[in-house]
Amino acid sequence: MSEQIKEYPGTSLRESDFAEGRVIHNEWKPNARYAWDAGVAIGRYLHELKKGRLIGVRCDECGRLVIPPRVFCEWCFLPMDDWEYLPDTGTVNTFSLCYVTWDMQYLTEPQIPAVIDIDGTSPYVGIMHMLGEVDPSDVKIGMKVQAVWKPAEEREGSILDIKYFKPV
Amino acid sequence: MSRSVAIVGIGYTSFRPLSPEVSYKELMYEAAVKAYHDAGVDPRSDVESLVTVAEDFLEGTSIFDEYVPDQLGGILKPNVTIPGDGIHGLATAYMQIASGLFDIVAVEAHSKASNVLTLPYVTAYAMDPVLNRPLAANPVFIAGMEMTRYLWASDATREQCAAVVAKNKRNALYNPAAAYPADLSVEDVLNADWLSYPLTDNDASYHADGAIVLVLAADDVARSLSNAPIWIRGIGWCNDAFSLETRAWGRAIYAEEAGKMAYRMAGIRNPMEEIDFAEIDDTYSYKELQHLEALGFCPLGQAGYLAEEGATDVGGILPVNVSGGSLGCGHLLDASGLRAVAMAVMQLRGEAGPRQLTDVETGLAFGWRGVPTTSGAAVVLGK
Amino acid sequence: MRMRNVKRKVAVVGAGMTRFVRRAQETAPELAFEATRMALDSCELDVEQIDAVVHGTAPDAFDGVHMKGEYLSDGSGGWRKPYMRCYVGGGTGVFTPIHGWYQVASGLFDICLVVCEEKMSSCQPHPQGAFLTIFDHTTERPLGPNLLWIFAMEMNRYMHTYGLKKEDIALVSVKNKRNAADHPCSLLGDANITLEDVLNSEVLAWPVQRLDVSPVSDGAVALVLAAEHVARRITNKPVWIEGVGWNLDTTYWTNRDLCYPRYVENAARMAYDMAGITEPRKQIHIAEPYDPFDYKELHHLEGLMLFDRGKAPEATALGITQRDGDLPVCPSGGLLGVGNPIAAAGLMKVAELFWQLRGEAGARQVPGQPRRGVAQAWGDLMQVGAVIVMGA
Amino acid sequence: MAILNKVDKLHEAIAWQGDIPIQSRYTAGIAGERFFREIKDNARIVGTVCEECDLVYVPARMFCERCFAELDEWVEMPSHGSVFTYTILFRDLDGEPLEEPAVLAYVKLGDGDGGLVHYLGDVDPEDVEIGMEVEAVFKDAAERRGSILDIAYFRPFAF
Repeated sequence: MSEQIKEYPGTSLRESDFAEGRVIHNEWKPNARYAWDAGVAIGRYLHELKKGRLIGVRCDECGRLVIPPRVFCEWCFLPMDDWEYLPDTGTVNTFSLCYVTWDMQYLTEPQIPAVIDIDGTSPYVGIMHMLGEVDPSDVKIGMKVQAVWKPAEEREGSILDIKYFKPV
Repeated sequence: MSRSVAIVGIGYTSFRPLSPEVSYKELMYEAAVKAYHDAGVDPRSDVESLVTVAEDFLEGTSIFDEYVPDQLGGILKPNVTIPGDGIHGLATAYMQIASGLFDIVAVEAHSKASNVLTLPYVTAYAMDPVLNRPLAANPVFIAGMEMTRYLWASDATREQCAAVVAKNKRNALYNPAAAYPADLSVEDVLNADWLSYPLTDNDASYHADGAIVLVLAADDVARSLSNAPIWIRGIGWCNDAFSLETRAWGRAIYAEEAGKMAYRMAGIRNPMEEIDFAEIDDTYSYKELQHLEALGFCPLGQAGYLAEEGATDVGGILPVNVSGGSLGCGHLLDASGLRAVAMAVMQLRGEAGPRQLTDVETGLAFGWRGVPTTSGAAVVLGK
Repeated sequence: MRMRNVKRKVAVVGAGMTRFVRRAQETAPELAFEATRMALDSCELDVEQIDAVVHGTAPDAFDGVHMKGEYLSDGSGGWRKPYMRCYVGGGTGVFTPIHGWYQVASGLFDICLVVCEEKMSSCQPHPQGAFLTIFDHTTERPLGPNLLWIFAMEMNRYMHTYGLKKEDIALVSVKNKRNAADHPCSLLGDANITLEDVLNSEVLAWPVQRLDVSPVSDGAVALVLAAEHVARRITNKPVWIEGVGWNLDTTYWTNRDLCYPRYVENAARMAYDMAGITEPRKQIHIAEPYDPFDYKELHHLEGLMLFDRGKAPEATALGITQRDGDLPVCPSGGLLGVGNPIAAAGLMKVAELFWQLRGEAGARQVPGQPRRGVAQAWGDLMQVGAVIVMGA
Repeated sequence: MAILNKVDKLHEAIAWQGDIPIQSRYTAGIAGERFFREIKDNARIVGTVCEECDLVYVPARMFCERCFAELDEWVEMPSHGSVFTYTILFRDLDGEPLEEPAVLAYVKLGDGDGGLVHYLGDVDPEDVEIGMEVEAVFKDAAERRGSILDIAYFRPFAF
């Protein structure tokens, strides 16, 4: 039947239709604000970040050592409380050179988000963070990196207590 | 016809105003562990599909579906999120089994209402953005307007509505999981501060955090897993007009239609005679009455008398919200319906402890999605 | 598998869609109405004859309405009917007809409407603001991530693992945007686009460039599903839903290798088992894999087991996936060409199979009377596979 | 086995704060465009008619939710009608007490099927009742933007 339909519905507007008042519209901000309970695992993660340390947790059943920590092994569905400190070094698993921010502002110098496999964890276990102190054209998958921490007095118990990871 | 489907496992956390000791994932995990233990199943090897009930803006996360599989044992399995009442989630699990696709399905719903700092704003964000939201009114006004029309159109009085509150909060005294048990008089309810006339603060349920997981299984699988499978005899759901300008203000049409569908399937002709007890949405006091009428337990406009005469008390002919309902247990957002189902299953199994009813064979649970919706779902459960 | 217990056959008997546009004047319920009305008209049914309605739509932050399934209920034909929304992120568009399938297959209903709608233009200043909030609120959102990051990182991992170049991948964008030139609803169809156009487009998040990406769009699509005994009365050309499958991988996307979508493979295996497909490369004649970014089509063709891992780019270069190739892929023009109103875009793929398998796709019709097709969508944090197999 | 330990000291409990930082822009739609233009330009309320269902939709809609017909027959409605239901609201969106309780009502216009949800003004809340006749108070033409707020409120009305 699609071949028989001549006119499909749907009225296309231009941005100028709004700016120049040709189309009736209104705006609203949802004011949706939250305080999410960090709970056991992420609570501990944040406390340790404030101390300048990365911590993971191991499953006694399958032996996986993971970060970010969780209180259960998603593969074995068993509780985990075998906490282990991890080095703040790792390997770039993948990365991007991003020239736009989350709200689509353009950047001349790219942000470099990466998945960093943390040393000492099981294969393919990492976290997302930023790379810094590196020329964008030098970033490679497989590159060894280390966390650059904020000074202790500025740390708040946040993933941002690590400023970025830099090549080692 | 379809395969029969039973609930073979239930797990829930206690319901409470705050839950800072666990994250939402940990809350869900606890309920899941309990449900799988109760059902005697291993989620990794036995559960074939999972259904979660959630809404993005109640979680503070877009695409909350991302965050559900791990703590339910569901990774690399079929999972789906139903933005509906818990009983819509239950219906989804039911259909997945009845279609022949799966034998064992788990359904989960939870509330971290305490984590939503601006809940009235979030609820207002559910209103029509052009016609209604610009009024910038606390959306509880919709319940106030509905109650006014209901009281006008029915024989019910504010006192009878208050009797519902007193009953449900008193019932909650016998439920260790309830967040808001109280021994209130009708006068206490009537004399509370106004919320949105004719509603007082005590006519409305307060929020609670909590999680519920149910395990469903087909036919013989259910019988092999459980000595006391609780069968889903009938299930139904319906939306009335969403628009504030075209909905039926005095009547809960969504409940009438959802009930009809569930009763048709369960072969129920006279609900008052064939159903032994009910766990029915009581987000607001008048809602229990409005829903009782809609679900066919009495003629339209007459439910107030049931409350006044004690017919819906624990010792009455139709005990309603013996668990304490949302008024007593705390309102669990969209998990409220699944809480009602879990409580009904406990009654049918004879595991309701100090609030156990005698000789119950058939129970009804009904959930409503709250203002500003006209969305409800009903399930008839039987031994 | 336990699929042996599936007893009832379900068919698609009608379809409708709006144009996909950058900014629609219609409200979200009006868009849904337009598509639904067309779907009903296409099979000459009245809304009174519909037993149940299912709706699919992605983040509420796009349309800008909390509980937006409720808001969309009347426009989807849900008035005083059993109505239920389902939601698996970007996979929603292909999952929604699956949600409709089991409503009918369970025996509860005979005729079910399936409606998907998205109005992304409501989200200001840009839908990327909503995408920020798909990331973990505590461990990831403080970094200020956007959706391009994860696509770019997944694409980079895919290219690195299989030694692929940008030009191997950009061919997908060229093919789909050219195919879309024949689609009357398309937003970015372009019969004359070249590989150079894609390779020279602005870099957004290397390796992702502007023309590697599908456009933000508004639109709606609707299907009518019917049980076998009813379907044959409604139409003499029902298109059967032969297999359904879906699957969700772990939330911890930084704890797995992104080079291969194992969740798509799982979903495909489930759907193929149900459809009795043992050799997908021979038994499937047409594919509509999810292509919000060009590399995703390749990734998904591999997950669907239609090509070996890392080999879909080669097949694309050989023209196998062209509309007149051995395995036409995204003959609709896909998300890259027709547009990407998330859930509606996924359902558009299923509608395309419906039209193709009935021989009604007009200028887009693939030659040789295809008998069986597969549509697939993907979503969440690179996590969801939803797969549907349809046969004439 | 469930969780082995939980946060058991309040000072160790962390609540991470954030929001969904978007704003939304809504078109009035195909029917809404004309509906609000009439309010803005002419201080007039219009509806659409479904012949099949014998219904008048106010606010105007492009489709009948019952029979799913596309509606293109427009009618002008009176800007007065009667209170179908109402409430006296005591809380604002933050959940705090309103300085002055607000009366909100669903006003059915004319003897039609539809109407508008809006504030009532120029009335003692105690005097409001179902069936009360009220009329729309439009803002001055210069202040009207094509919004439901172009009507300031409804107030008691005597024929």
